[in-house]
Formats: sequence, structure tokens, C-alpha cells
Amino acid sequence: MYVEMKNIYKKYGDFLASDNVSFGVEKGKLVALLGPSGSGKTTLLRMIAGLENPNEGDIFIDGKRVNDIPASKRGIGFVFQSYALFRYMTVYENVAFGLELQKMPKKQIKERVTGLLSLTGLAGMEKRYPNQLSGGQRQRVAFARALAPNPQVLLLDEPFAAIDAKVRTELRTWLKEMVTKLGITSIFVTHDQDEAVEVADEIIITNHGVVEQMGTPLEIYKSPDTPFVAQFIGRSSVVEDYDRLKGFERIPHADKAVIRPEFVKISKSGKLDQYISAAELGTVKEVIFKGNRMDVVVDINGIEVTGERSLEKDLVSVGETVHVLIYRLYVFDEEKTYLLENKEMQEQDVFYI
Amino acid sequence: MYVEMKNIYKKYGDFLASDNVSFGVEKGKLVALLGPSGSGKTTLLRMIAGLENPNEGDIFIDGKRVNDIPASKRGIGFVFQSYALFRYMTVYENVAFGLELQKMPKKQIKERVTGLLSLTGLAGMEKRYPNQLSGGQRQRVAFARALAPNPQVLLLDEPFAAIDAKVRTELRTWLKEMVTKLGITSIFVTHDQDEAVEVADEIIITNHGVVEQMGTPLEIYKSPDTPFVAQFIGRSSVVEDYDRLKGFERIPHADKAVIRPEFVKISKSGKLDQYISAAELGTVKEVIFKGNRMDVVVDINGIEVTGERSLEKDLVSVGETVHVLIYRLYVFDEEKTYLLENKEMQEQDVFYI
Amino acid sequence: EDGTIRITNVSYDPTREFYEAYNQMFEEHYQDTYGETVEVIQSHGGSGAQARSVVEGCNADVVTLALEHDITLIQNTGLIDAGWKEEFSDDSSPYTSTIVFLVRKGNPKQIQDWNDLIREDVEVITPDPKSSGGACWNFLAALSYAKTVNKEESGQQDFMRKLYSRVSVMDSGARGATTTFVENKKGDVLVAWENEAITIQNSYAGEYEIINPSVSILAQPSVAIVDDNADANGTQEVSRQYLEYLYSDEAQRLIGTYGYRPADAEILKEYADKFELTIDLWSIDDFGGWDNAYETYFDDGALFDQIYNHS
Amino acid sequence: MKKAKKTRVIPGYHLTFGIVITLLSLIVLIPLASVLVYALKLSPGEWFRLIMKENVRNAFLTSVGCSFLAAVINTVFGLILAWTLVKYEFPGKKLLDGFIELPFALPTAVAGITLSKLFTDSGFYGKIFAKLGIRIAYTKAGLVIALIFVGIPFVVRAVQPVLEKMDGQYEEAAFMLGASRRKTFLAVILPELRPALLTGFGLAFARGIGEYGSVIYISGNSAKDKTQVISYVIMQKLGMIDYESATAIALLMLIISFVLLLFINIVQARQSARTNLL
Amino acid sequence: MSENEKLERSRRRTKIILITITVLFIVLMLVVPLLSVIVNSLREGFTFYIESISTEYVRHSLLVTLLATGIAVVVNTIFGICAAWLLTKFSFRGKQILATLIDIPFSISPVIVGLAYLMTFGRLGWFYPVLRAFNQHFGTDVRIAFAIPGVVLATVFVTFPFVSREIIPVLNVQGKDEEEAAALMGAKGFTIFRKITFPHMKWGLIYGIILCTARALGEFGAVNALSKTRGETFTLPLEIDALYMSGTKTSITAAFAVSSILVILAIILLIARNIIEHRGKEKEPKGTR
Ligand SMILES: Nc1ncnc2c1ncn2[C@@H]1O[C@H](COP(=O)(O)OP(=O)(O)OP(=O)(O)O)[C@@H](O)[C@H]1O
Ligand SMILES: Nc1ncnc2c1ncn2[C@@H]1O[C@H](COP(=O)(O)OP(=O)(O)OP(=O)(O)O)[C@@H](O)[C@H]1O
Ligand SMILES: [Mg+2]
Ligand SMILES: [Mg+2]
Ligand SMILES: O=S(=O)([O-])[O-]
Repeated sequence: MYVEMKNIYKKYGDFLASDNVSFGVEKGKLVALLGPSGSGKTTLLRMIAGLENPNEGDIFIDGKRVNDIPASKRGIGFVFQSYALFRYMTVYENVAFGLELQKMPKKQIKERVTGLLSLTGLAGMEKRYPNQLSGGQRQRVAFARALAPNPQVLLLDEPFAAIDAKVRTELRTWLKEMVTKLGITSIFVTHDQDEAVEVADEIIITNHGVVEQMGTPLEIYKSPDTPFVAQFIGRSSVVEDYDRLKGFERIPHADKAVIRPEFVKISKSGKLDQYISAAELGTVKEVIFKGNRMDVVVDINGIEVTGERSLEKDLVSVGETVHVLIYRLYVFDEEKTYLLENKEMQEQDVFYI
Repeated sequence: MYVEMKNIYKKYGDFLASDNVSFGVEKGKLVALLGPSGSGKTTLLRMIAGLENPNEGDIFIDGKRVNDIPASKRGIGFVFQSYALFRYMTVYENVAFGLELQKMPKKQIKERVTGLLSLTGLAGMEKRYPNQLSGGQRQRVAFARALAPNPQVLLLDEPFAAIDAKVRTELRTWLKEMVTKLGITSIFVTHDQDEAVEVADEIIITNHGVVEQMGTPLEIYKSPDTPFVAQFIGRSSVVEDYDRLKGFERIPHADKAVIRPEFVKISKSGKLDQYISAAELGTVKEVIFKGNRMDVVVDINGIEVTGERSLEKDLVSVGETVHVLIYRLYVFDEEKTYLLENKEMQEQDVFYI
Repeated sequence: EDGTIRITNVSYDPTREFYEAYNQMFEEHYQDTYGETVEVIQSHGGSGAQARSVVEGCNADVVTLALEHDITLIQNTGLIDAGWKEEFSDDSSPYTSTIVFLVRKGNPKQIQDWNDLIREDVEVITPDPKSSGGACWNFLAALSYAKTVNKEESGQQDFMRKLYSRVSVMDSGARGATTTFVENKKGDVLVAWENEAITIQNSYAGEYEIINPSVSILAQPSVAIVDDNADANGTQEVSRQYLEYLYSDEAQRLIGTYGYRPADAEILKEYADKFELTIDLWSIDDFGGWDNAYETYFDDGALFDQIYNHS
Repeated sequence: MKKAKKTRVIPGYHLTFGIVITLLSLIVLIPLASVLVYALKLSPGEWFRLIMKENVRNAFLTSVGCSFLAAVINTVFGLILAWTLVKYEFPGKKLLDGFIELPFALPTAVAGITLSKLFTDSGFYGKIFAKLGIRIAYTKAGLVIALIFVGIPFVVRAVQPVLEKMDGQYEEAAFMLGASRRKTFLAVILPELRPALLTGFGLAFARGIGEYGSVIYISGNSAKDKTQVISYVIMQKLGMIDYESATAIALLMLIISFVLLLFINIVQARQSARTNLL
Repeated sequence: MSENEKLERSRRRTKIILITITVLFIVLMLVVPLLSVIVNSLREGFTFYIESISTEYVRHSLLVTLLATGIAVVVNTIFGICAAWLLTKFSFRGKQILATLIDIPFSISPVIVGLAYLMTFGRLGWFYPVLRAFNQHFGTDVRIAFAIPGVVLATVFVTFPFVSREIIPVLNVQGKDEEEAAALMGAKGFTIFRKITFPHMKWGLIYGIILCTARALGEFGAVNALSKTRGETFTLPLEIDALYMSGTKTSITAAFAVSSILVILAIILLIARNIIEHRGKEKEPKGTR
């Protein structure tokens, strides 16, 4: 483990912002801290950086306990949510700041800054002031500035929150490439699951100051450990009497089920050529165009289920009766989630062309 | 046309923020003004509301020219981006404000406000002040307030911009339902295409003060009029030498093509049972987990194309050779876009189960 | 409205206490004589500034200022008719004064006359003649001494230069200088008006002593009716009575009590114990009159500037 | 095509514009214009001659020099005061904070008298300094002290709100890059405070140049020691009914005030143009 | 000792040093002069103190001061509100210049203020003939210079920007969305002001009024040029000056006694300011809008 937190407790007054948090991040990984607002993500990041001290517990970086090392000596790059670029310094000066502090010779600074700026696609903007840049450019300056002193760990607090939807997508990809290329251990905070899933090697899910689950996006997606994670991750509709659905039996104490659109296949009546026995008949209640797909809301005996339909397929229309095949769903009690597969379906998976 | 703008010009100093803008909105429709930042969306909205005056051109509401009618007399509800809730009034007082101005009797006000608050799911919050509400709740107060005086037109400036990703999705659906239920002609500004596509009956796309295209989301998605729209809408990769792809011929002067992920079908080598002749062979360069799907980047003779793959299908892995079928793409010259279908494919569309 | 006649007397700082008493005396006198109520409104300040305020529209019916020159300035703007100096006795100067020294109890620096003031170990306090009309008298008093002991002009100037080089604080007005000396305990000797010195001596019993120099100057404060205002206010007559009454015996005695020298020679003698009558008093005429004195000594770049700025 | 007419959504433009211009003109502009008009009766040559007279020139140098020094000192102390009052908690803080405006509220003459009493050789402070052989009252030092007294609220009150609002992230960002606290302050915080410090400095400076009541008692007003301030010289001229000189000097002071305010405004505008978008 | 502890220690040291400097500065430069006024005012005993502050002159000048202050507060409040409304709710050409002009009284010497008023309203001023013609025509005796109106005008001048200065920043931060929203619903100007804008600027306004009051109470230089008659047009500061200039031992103490009235008023005002500011900040709805 390169960055490790062990049994961390952090209190603000009476409020427990981190409650026995332990996790480790391997060298070179890009990890996302994902959770709802107020769940303690920023607090964790700031403790790693040394901007906050835990009340209890140990923080290790590269095997060394760093609790008593001040923030400025931990060798950490930090990208602030609002970037915190120095307004009165040019782009060049911003990036050079950390290097000047290290008393690096002017010539070397110039080389490194120029290198970083061209790496981040900011060549030619050296002389601009932060407010003369677009949101995305500012983000990259913040990134270049954090990288300049060659940190071993990079921390980013909601790096994309303040950016346009369009630009955000570009920047995510860019960040991922950049971090991978540089092999720098990175942790970033987000409350946007798409972002976490897309960018991170691993995701740490926090809630109420507790780490709910840690794993690769796929793991978290496919096997949520806790009810919170099951509901938080993915677009999910919650269904109460799931045992009324074909192929699913009630599990004691587990009163609720989560059905994700990708668990649902909606076919025009008669077009479903397999698993007819496993499918339900439903009525289309709503068809929502989502740009690259249609979301179809179907009513199955009073249970509302949402599925997706590709634009390339024939349109279904409101009121039409359709076949709905639900592959699987999550059910959960207070503590745990269980994945239920549709029992009516055969062992072999559905066949696609 | 219920709301109509005719040959509108608006200058800020030397800067032309609206450049010969004309469009019409039918009664009861929910229309989105979509465009990049600075493209003049807010300016248009503010001119309709009467908060700004055009330098030239006419604005009609319900067939009446309103240029010279002051904002307060146009019968318009306006939801500001930052809500502009009255900070020192309770929720109740905020919503009642417009009614009091109309000298409506107290009892009637109470009825209407209570009705609106329960309609917007704010019952029980009458006595709270705006700062005691969550972002989503504030948005709804702003909405209720705008609706209270029974406006014929509702204008909303980036109503969801300041809201959490999770809450935003809920609110969008809610807004759409509400507006449809009330049958109120509404125009809202956004720079998020997902939002526009999901919520609006029609979309007006602006860029550099010009209306690039107006149409239903599907129309705009399927047949973008201008190169700008083609690139702006959808997730698109731009390809230069598209004529190197099977089934597509070069169109004179049209040097660039846009390929959207949904135009691309990626199949494991040998699993494609139709149109083999129309498909390319490519190498998987990257597989990106996107939560509910995989994005697969494939290299076809040096042309990079991105397609999507459902999670239910077999995984493809980096380096693997796959069949790539490109159904269609957009090409464009300086002014126009053309939709090119893959010629190698038969007339009949691909068959899905 | 209530039948009260109001007149305004614009005066200068060191006459506050005197006019406070005199006004009351006059008001009673007028009531007794004519059965009418008069109220005198009083104004004090630096003499020059007071003259200016009248020029600028302060509604003074009479002015009682430190210098004839200040009244001439008002006359020049047409507010006072020419010939005011002859309107009342003794050149319209009902009381006079002179310049004396005030030293701390026991006269620790043994100051007896002007020549002690130029000693290296003596700190002198005197106001700035460039901003205070009263301070011009201080300057002229010293110059009178210099002219007495020194026939050569260069010698006189040398004396003056030495004297002013001993000045440690030069306040903007007589009162400021007094405060500096008395309240802030600055300096060894205050060059002051006799009436001022007497007031201090009485007020701070036993703390200060007055030293009379051998030579000084006869300071002649002047009084006049501001004709234009008085005419407009319909107070010409009361104003005349007001100034006239200054020459009455009661008023002259009151003047003596408040440390000014009464113009009436007889009454002055009654106060022989209070005023050193043997001082050799020069007069403004010895300096060619006010206008001449002003130009020669106090104008920008004139003698005072020369000796002071390079002392 | 019809031409647009200018309407404003928020009511009251004409009304408030009218009231503001009327009051501003009646109370501020017209009286000041009178000085201007009077002063403009002088030919430029004459004007120049009057303001270049030795005592006037000296007084200007004194006023400008001492005000500048006082404003600099105020800027330093004002920053420290504002910093302490914003960043730290300590008992009695609220009370001390309340005293900052005292110099606004105390009549200038009372302030002047009191300060001169405190700082003469026999005064509460003067005694201590006298032992060290330092004279404060009746020297330029006294003048500077009086100007510090009247100028301090300008700086503190300009800096305080900016400090209160300043985002702590700038500090943290510098800190994360390895900056010491000193370096952080100099390179990151100080530039953020610069506009506010400049405003405070400018106002304290401008106020100092024109100060009268609080300085004349402590300065000694000596032409020889060059402790006469420019307002004193105006009063001197006025005392001699020398309107030419008085208005000539007044004009120069008005110009200085204008230029100072304008300078502050321009710098502010430039700074905010460069930075406010972030 | 770990590095973190070292850092913490140096941080604490800085804190102590800065607090010491601040306390010393405020106490030595501001509090001690204040106390010295009080101490001096009691030099002749308490009876004398009461006597000297209850003379007819003092009572009258207190009335004039309160009148001038009252009018200054009213005028500057009206002006301040209008200026703030104008400068924060509208954009127009010359706005920057107007903002600069409003600040001018801050930086102008009181001596020049006095001079300016005299050159306008005094006997030598250009307005004097107008005034005289007016008086002749209507048989009135309206005076400005050397009369109460002049005193009031000068007081208004020196306190002119105090209220606007306090509320402009507040309204600037608030923006104009709320007003636009209200106007859009058809609210009239006064309704908007009363219901929407006023609650925002309430605390700033009160604060501005307090500062304006404090400053108006203490104004000396400008009023001095325009007010010459004790017991008639004198304000408290002029009365103090007159007492001080009377030159007897007791009159100086009396001057300090009268000063102490102003000092006490000032302290009350400043404490009120602090309390109000504190309350205001507490009551202010927090959080983002
Ligand atoms: N300085 C502080 N004092 C008191 N409480 C605090 C402080 N900082 C954070 N908290 C509280 O700790 C909890 C966790 O805060 P934190 O900032 O870590 O949340 P977060 O997960 O980053 O949320 P967000 O997504 O909104 O940024 C919140 O409830 C917050 O109110
Ligand atoms: N008051 C103004 N003065 C000068 N320029 C303005 C003004 N208001 C808007 N503009 C300019 O007009 C253009 C259009 O502005 P507008 O606010 O309509 O954009 P927008 O499409 O709403 O952008 P965004 O998505 O960023 O809100 C921008 O370039 C902007 O800088
Ligand atoms: Mg956070
Ligand atoms: Mg906008
Ligand atoms: O009254 S004086 O002119 O001497 O100040």
C-alpha cells in the first residue's frame, strides 16, 4: 500500500466526520472517493494532505507514518475544488511557484514549467492570468501546478465540479490518461458516480463518515456490499413487492429490491424469441428520449420498471403491450445486499447477435 | 406561434449577442435553448421577459408585439438561474408576493399558495426561509413563485445548473411533468445537452448569437443542420479521412465526419452474422467501463472509432481484433451536414431480436 | 419678535472674559436707560479670521478687534464707512494693552528684559505673527527694544533673528501659545499680552510671575460699527451706544479689572499697582502705521520671513 | 424595423439619479466648483508663483511627506490590526474592535488637544520619550502621530472585510506546494489584500494631507522646523484675507484629492478586471 | 518534538505577537487619549464637571449639534439609499466617475470645505446676491453662511459618503436578481425597496447611520469656518474650542468636560455599532442563496 489510512477518527466538535476509516491505495492507482454530500470525502482527503489532523488513527505514505509531518513536507500535490489558483500570478508563475520554493535554478524551472504546460495543453498561455482562462484551462493549470514539484501522491477535490458538462467529459479522459502516463498515485473526490466509474481504477464509497465499500468500478457495480451502495450506484428504481415478479422469490427480511435499467430487456410483443416463460407482460407508460437511447417505463401489474432501448430498434409507443424480461435484481435487508437471478431463465445466458 | 422573436439583434457595446434571431414557440410547448457558454441564451430569455431590450427586431407574445410593454406587464413567469428567492421572506411569502401585488384577497392567496406548495411538494415548509432549504427545494420554490400569478409564459434560466447531479435528474422529470400538466408555454436555458434532450419538446440551438437549428430532440439528434450542431450534439468523434472506411464515399468539400457511438456496432470477431462485407476489422485500443455499459475504442487502419457495448455481452479486451460495423456517419463542409449511410449494407436494416 | 434688540459683537480671543462681563453691564445699562432689552451676541477667534468672517458675511454689528489693520480690511470691502477711527475717542481705541513676559514661579531663568530672551538657555513661547494679529504686537514690541538698544539696522535684525531662534513653539494664536506654556508646560517665558498674563497669573495663583520689560509697545485694539450690517439690522443706534458706553467710567473700570489698560488716563492711574506704567511704550506710528508695518515686516518674504526662516 | 427604446426593469432609475445628482451637486460639487472658479481667475503663472512660495512649498512637502509616512505606518499597523481582529479570538476583541472608529467620532480638535497634551515633554507619553531625548510634540514626529491617529480606521476597515471573505484555500494551496507561512503571506495573501490596502492607504493619505484640527495643536506650526501643514497655511492666508493664495493652495489640494481618488479607483478597476471572474 | 509541533508552536508565537501589537496599538493610540479626555474633565471634581456641562451655552450648542446631526443623518440616509440603488441596480455611462465623486468628501480638507461654502454662500460668494434678492423680494432674512443652515450643510458635507459607503458593497454582493424578479411580477419601486432591498441593507444602513452620527457629532474644521457666534450657531465642538480658548485654568477643564459628552456619545455609538453588527451577522440567513 502506498497511501494508507488506519482506523481514522475525525471529529468536528461533536460531529464525527470520519468514523473508523481504514483503506489503502496501491502505488500508481487512481482512486475515487465517492459519496453523497457531507459524507466526509473532503475530510479524508484533507487528512491525507495534512491540512487536517485526525483525532485518532494513523496515516502512512510509502510505509512511513506521516501524522506528524506538516502538509508542506509530505510531498503531496493537491488540486482544490475551486482550483485556488493564485489570481495575481500568471499561469507560468503559478506553475513555477512550487519549484521556486525548492530553490530550483531558474533555467530548470523554465524547462519544467514549459514541459508541464505543453503536457497539459497550455503552451502559449504562460503570460495569462487565471481569469483569462476558461474553466477547463484553469483546471489544467491547477493540475500542472500540483504536479510541478514532482509529488508522489496527487489529491484532487472534486476537480470537475465547476466545469461545463461538455468540457467535463473531455477533462475526465484527459486526467485519466495523464495520471496513468505519469504513474502517480492519485485520489480524487467526487459525488458524481459517472465520473468515479469512468475515471477511477478503484472506488471508495463513503457515507456518514464510514467507508461503505471499496473496489473496482465493476465490482462495486456488480456486487454492491451494502444497501446504501446498491441504491447509490447506478440508475436504480426501488421496488417493494419484488416477489410478484416472475422468477424471483422473497428473501426473508429483505423487503426491497433495486432494479437497474440494464437488468431489464424490453421487446415488442412477440419479438422476444427466448425465455418467453421468464418474461412479464407490461404496458408502456412513458418513452423518454435520452439522446443516445430511449428510456421506456413499463407497468407490470402495478410495479413500475424502467428499461433502455437502443435508437436503432423499432419504436415502442405509450400504451403498447411489451414483453419485459428482468434478468436480475438486488434485494437487501438492513445490512446486506443479495443478487437474485431470474430463476425462470435457463443456465445459459441470453444469446445476442 | 405563442411566443415569437423576429429578426432580433442585440448588442452589448460592440458585441453582437443576438444576431438576427428568429424563432417561434407554440402554445403549451416546453422548449430548450441549448448552446455553449456565451452563445447568447440568457440574452434571448431576458429579452423575451423584457429584462433587456433588443436593438432591433420584434417580440410577439400571443400575437401581440410586446417590445414596448414593460417586463412587469408581459405576464411572464421567470425562474432565475440562482433562483433569486427573496431571502428575507419565508417560502409562503415568496410565493404569495406576486399575488399580493395583484391585490388578491388574503383568503384566495392562501388557497393558491397552499395549492402550489403542495403541487410542488413543499407542503409544510411554508415558514422556512430560503436558506433553510436544499438546492432542489429552492428550485421548486422559485418555480412555485413564478407560477403563482398564473403566467402564460414561463422562462427558466439554467434551472438545474446549481444542483447536485443526483437531484438534478429527479427535478428534470418533475419539471417536465409539471409544465405538461399545467400546459404553460415554457422556455428554459441550458448548456447541458442531456438536459435539453431529456426535458424539452423542442430544442433551439444557439451559437455565437445565432440560432443554429430548432427542432425536436430527435430531429436535432438525427439530422443536424449545421456542422456545429453535428459536433455539439451527442458524443461524437471527428474523423478526417472517412472515405477510407468501408461503405462511405467522399463528398466534395466535406472534409470531416462525425461518428457517434450509437452508429457503431462492435462484435467479437466471428460473431457478426450479417453485413460482414460492410464491417471493418479493428483492434481494441481501450475498454472503458461506463457504469451501465462499456465504451470500446477501436483502431481501424489508424482511424479511431468509439462504440458502446452492453455489459451483458462478452467482454472484449484490449488488443483483441473485432468486427466494427459503422451504420452511418455525418459529414460536413463549412455550411451543411449530410447523413451518409453505409452503402455496403443492404436496404433492409439490421435485424435485432 | 419679542422686542429684544440683538446685536453681534465680533471680537478676538483674549477679550472673552471681559466682554462677557461688559455685555451684561451694557444690557442692564440699556434696560435702565431706555427700558428696552438688548442682547449682545458674542463671537471670538483669531483677530484676522474674525475680520475675515465679517467680510464674508458674518452679521456683525460691531467689531472689536486686535488691530486697526483688521478693521481697515473690513472698511476696504465697504462694510465700514471711512472715518471710523475718528468716530470714537482715543482713535476708537477704548482700551490698550502692551506686551509683557510671563515666567514660571520664582523666575528660574532670571529673565528681566528682552536681552535675556536671546540667551542660549532660554526657551521662548510666542505665537506666529503670520497667522495671529495679536502676535504682530509681540514682534513689534521686541523690535521696539531692538531699535532702542541698537541704532544699526543690521544689529536690530540680528537681535530679532536671535530672539526668534529661541522660540521653541510658535502657535497659531495667542491662546494656543498660552496653552502650550501653561497646560503643556513648554518653554521658560511666554511673550504675552499684559491682560492675558494678568488673567493667567490670577487664574493659576502663585504659579506664574509677570516680568515687565523695559521697552514694549502700546497695543491699541480698535472698535468700529459695521455700518452696512447695522443699517440693515436697524441697530446703528444701539451699536453706537454699545461702543460709546465702553468709555463710561464703569466700563473703564471694568476694563481695568480685566487686565486691559483703560483709555481714560485718570482711571488708568487707579490701576497703577496692576500695570507697570513706566515701560517705555512705542506706538504703531513709530513704525509708520499699520499698513507700512505690515508690508515691511509680515508680508510673505518680508522681514519676519527673512529672520525667522534663516534664524 | 422598429428601433428599441431604453427601458429599465428595476424602477427608480430616474428618481434616484435625480436625487443623487441634485444632492451631490448642491452639497458637494457646486461649493467645490466655487473654489475652482475662484482659483481659475488666477493665471497659471500667478497660480504657480503662489503655490511655489517657500512656506507654501514647505508646508506641502511636510503635509505630503508626513501623511505619506503616517499612511505607510497605518498600512502596516492597519494590516496587523485587521489580521488579528479577523483571524484570532481573544478576550476583549469585540471591545477593541469597537474602538477602531474612535478617531472618526472624536472631534478633531479634541483629538489634537489631547494628543498634544499626551506627547509634550511633560505629558503621559512625552515624559518617557523626553527621558530618551526624543521630542514628539511640536515636531514632525508629533504630526505623524496625529495623522496615524486619524488615519488608522481607514486602513483597518478597508482590509477587514476582505480578510473575512478571503478563501482559505489560497493559503492551503501555497502550503501544499511547500511554502513557508512567511512565503505564503508574501506571495499569496498580500497580493490578495493589495487593493484593500491601497484603498486604505489612499484614503488615509488623502485625509492626512487635508487634516487640520488634529494636527495644529501637536505640530507646533513652525515655519522654521517645517512643521506647518498645508491646511494651516491656508488658514494663515485666510487670516490675512489673502484669498488668492488660499484658493490657489485649495485648488492644488483639490487636484491632489482627485488624483488620489482617481488613482485608487483605476487601480481597483484594473485589479478587479483582472481577478474578479475567478 | 515533531515538525508539526514546531509549526504549531511558531504559529502560536506569531499569534501572541500579533495580538500583543494589536492590543498595545489600540490601547496606547486610541484608548489612552480617550481616557485622558475623561481624566482631564474630572480634574476639578465632579460638581464642577456637572456645572460645566450644564451651562446655557453647552445646552444650546448641544441642540445645534443634534439638529445638524439629525439633518445630516436624514439627508445622508436618503442620499445613501438612492446612491446605492443607483450604483448597484443600474448600469449607465459615467457610473465610475459618479462613484468617485461621491467619495470626494472623504478626502477633502475641512478647511477647504469651509472655504468652499464661504465662496458660495458667503458675502463674497456668487450665491449671495441671489440670496439677497430672494430676501428682498420676500422680505425674509434667510442666511446660510454664519447661520444654522451653513452649519448643517457643512455637517452634511463631511458625512456625505458615510451611509452610501456602507450599503453599496452590501447591495453589490446581493446583486439585482431579487429586484428583477419582483419587478417582473409587477412590484412598484417602493414595494421592491421596502420588501426586497431594505431587509438586505438594513444592518449596513444602521451601521452607516451610526458612523455618520458619530462623525457629524464631532465635526469641527468645516463648521468652524461657518459658525461664529457662541450660543447661537455654535455646535458642541465649537463650544469646546471656545472654552479651551477662554484660557483660564478651569475653562480648559470645562472644555474637556464638554468633550467628554462627545466621547461618551461616541463610545455609546461604537458599542451600539458592535452590538448591531454582531446581531446583524447572527440574524443574517447564512449559507448560499
Ligand atoms: N470545519 C468544520 N467544522 C465543523 N463541521 C465540519 C467542518 N468541516 C466539515 N464538517 C462537517 O463534516 C461533514 C463532512 O464534511 P466533508 O466536507 O468532508 O464532506 P464531503 O463529503 O466533502 O461533502 P461535499 O460533497 O458536500 O463536499 C459534513 O457534515 C460537514 O458539515
Ligand atoms: N451586460 C452585458 N454587457 C456586455 N456583454 C454582455 C452582457 N451580458 C452578456 N454579454 C455578453 O453577451 C454574450 C452572450 O451572453 P449570455 O449571457 O446571453 O450567454 P449565455 O449563452 O447565457 O452563456 P452562459 O451559458 O455562460 O450563461 C456573452 O459573450 C457575454 O459576454
Ligand atoms: Mg467536499
Ligand atoms: Mg446564461
Ligand atoms: O487674537 S489673536 O489674533 O491674538 O489670536
